[in-house]
Amino acid sequence: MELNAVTIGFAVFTIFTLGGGFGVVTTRNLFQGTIWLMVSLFGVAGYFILLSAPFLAAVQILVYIGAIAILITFAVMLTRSVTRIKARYVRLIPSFIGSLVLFLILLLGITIPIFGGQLPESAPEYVATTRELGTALVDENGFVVPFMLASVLLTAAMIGAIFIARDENA
Amino acid sequence: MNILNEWAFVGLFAVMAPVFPALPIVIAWLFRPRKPNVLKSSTYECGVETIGDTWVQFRVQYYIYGLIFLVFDVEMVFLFPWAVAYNEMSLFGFVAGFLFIFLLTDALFYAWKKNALDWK
Amino acid sequence: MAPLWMYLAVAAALFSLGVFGVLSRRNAVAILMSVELMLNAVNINLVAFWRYSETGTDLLLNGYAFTAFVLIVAAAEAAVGLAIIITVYRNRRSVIPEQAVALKG
Amino acid sequence: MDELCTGLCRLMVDSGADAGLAQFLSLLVGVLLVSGVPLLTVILLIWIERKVAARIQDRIGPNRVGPIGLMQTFADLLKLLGKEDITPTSADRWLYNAAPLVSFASVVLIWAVVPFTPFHYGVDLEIGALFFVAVASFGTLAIMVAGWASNNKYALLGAFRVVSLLVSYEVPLVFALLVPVLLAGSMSMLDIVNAQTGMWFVVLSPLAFVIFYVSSQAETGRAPFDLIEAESELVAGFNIEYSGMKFGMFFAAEFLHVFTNGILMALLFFGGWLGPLYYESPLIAFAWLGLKGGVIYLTTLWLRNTVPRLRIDQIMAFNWKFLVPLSIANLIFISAALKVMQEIGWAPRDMIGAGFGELVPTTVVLLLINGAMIIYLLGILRKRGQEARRESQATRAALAHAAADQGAA
Repeated sequence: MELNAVTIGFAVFTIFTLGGGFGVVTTRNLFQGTIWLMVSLFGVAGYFILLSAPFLAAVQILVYIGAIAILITFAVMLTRSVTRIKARYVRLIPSFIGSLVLFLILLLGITIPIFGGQLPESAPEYVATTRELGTALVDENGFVVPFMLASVLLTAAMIGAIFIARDENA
Repeated sequence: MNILNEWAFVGLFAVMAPVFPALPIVIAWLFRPRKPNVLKSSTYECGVETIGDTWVQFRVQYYIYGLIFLVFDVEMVFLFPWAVAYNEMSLFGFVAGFLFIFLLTDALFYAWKKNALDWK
Repeated sequence: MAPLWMYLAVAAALFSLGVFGVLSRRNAVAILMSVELMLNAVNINLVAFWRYSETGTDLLLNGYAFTAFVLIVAAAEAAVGLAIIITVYRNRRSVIPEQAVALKG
Repeated sequence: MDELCTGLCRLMVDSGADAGLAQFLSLLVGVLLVSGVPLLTVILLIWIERKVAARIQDRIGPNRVGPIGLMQTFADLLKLLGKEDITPTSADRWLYNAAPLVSFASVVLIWAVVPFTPFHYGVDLEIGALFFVAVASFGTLAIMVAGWASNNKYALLGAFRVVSLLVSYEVPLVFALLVPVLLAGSMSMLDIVNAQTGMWFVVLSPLAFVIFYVSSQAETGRAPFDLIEAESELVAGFNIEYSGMKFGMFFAAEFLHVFTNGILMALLFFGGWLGPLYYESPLIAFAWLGLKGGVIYLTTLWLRNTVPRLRIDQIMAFNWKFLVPLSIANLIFISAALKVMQEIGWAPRDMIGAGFGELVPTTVVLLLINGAMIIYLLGILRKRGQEARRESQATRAALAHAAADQGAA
């Protein structure tokens, strides 16, 4: 593997993604955990760029770092005593073994492709653009039904969450 | 590979961008006086010693604003491609986008009627 | 360009980290964050498969669009999940899921 | 900077340098050139801002250091360099130090997609318009981190207020941003400017511009939305624990952000470098962009120094009950009218390359729609204002009455 911008980028984003993920599951302080989560998701956005999907990368940053990080922080502050819980984990050993086994199985599935042919080494030249996504979203033969359902889902989520979170006494 | 070249520029820009503000801070670190004392590096609040972690009386309203913002922000995932493809789409495509926005506006209207938008 | 299996390996590692967090963390907010990790691992896979798949006419956008939908679901899940955590905390002063047993049969 | 890079690249490869290294170095030169623009302007901006504020407040402003006080910023910089840098013992050191860097970097990074002339730009991303919104969200997170890492109640309270203000005003901002994207049919900044050859977007949708202007004023935390620095209530807001150069970085980021917004508005709504003779020379094009951005920037300073600060409940109500519905309605009306006109053939399918003549019917119809909306809105605002005035008069009368009663007793 030669050293070029893509491989350097891949290495950096891998450190971000996995390091951030490690931080999320180990940190005691939930605010720091949120920051670790954002580091991890930033790395994922980097992967999207390497995979020629810059629109998804921008949206990933907009949604996660711009909105979900803020929301999680607010929730952490609302449930403040959480930062003082002494025990971080329950069932530490079994879950560690379980997830390690899962990882090994997944890795085996990737490296020994018993479920199909060889994995492709190189990607095709052509990449879809954002405009094509937009056209497909509102196309009768495209994604117009999921597009509408997404709107319904978001509406339901917003109404539901407001209904749940609102303090009736205040 | 053209698209990745563009992003290599952005990547380098992103690496350099924090370096510019870091430079004066590092220079200042070399020159600045260092005379810390307990009083100086205590939390700058009201004079009485600070007790416990930082925590302030927190309103659920902050969360609700964040929540509505989140929903509208996620909506952009679809609205930006829709806007970009706008010139090429038929009337049907426009109506689909219109319904999409309209449903979300409904949710905003619900929040308004339930007084969830008021800062109490 | 890095070969496909590298992306899949990273996604597998991230997914396992998420599973570990969900199973072991005590705090509901931390569990929710771990779920976000898992969803993002899935997203890496979706985009990677989309990028490396042979571009047939029908499959051109499937992975791309599907990732966007997963993003939306993740956001909705975070919003509602956090709202539930806040409400449970308000009523029971606890964020440990094992203690929210009021609806248990 | 594309041509420059290829030129520089070839030069270095010809003189025997490694191809990869040459590419990296030319990329680095490009980055330094593009980022040099905001970094140099910010020094000037601080002086301009102080001078303008002074004039508005009937003062002279900095006038001692250098000719007409031009060197004042450097003097300030030297002063900040010599300041002791206090980190509270209870602060979270890593996050505390990272926050000012991220805050400043998030503003500088916007300039990566800002085109200066038709041929001189850092990079023309396909998702340019979305890029700067996404990058700006780092700034929001940085404020949150700064507030939390200081481990100070005022800082945290200030950060929460500011963040909820920022996220709230991002909704109308993005909806207003969708209008130029929709009209140009592209998110690339270059395409958006080129699509305005026939008609500036500010003429097609003045409302979108007004919404963008107001919400970007809020995004930068300037009056009347200056909850960030509500000195009288929050001591200084999220940056209370910061001192020396780190505090300076938050400040510089804010100054730069205001100017950046001016340039962005010039690009999105006022046709960027388009103007008489812009094609003659890149310098003229650059001058047009600077002039337009500068004028918009000066109006924001003017606004900042003349209006009072609003309460947080007023700010939030104004956003969620007025600006957000308005921006959604604006987007819907504009897109509906344009689509109908495209279907019957009155409007061009593609703004890029459409001449002034083709756009006359579009302009007339869209302007009429916007005008009708503005008149309707002014009616609503007038009614609200009257109600508020009546209410306050009633309270004042009641208070006077109570005082009179007390005096009698």
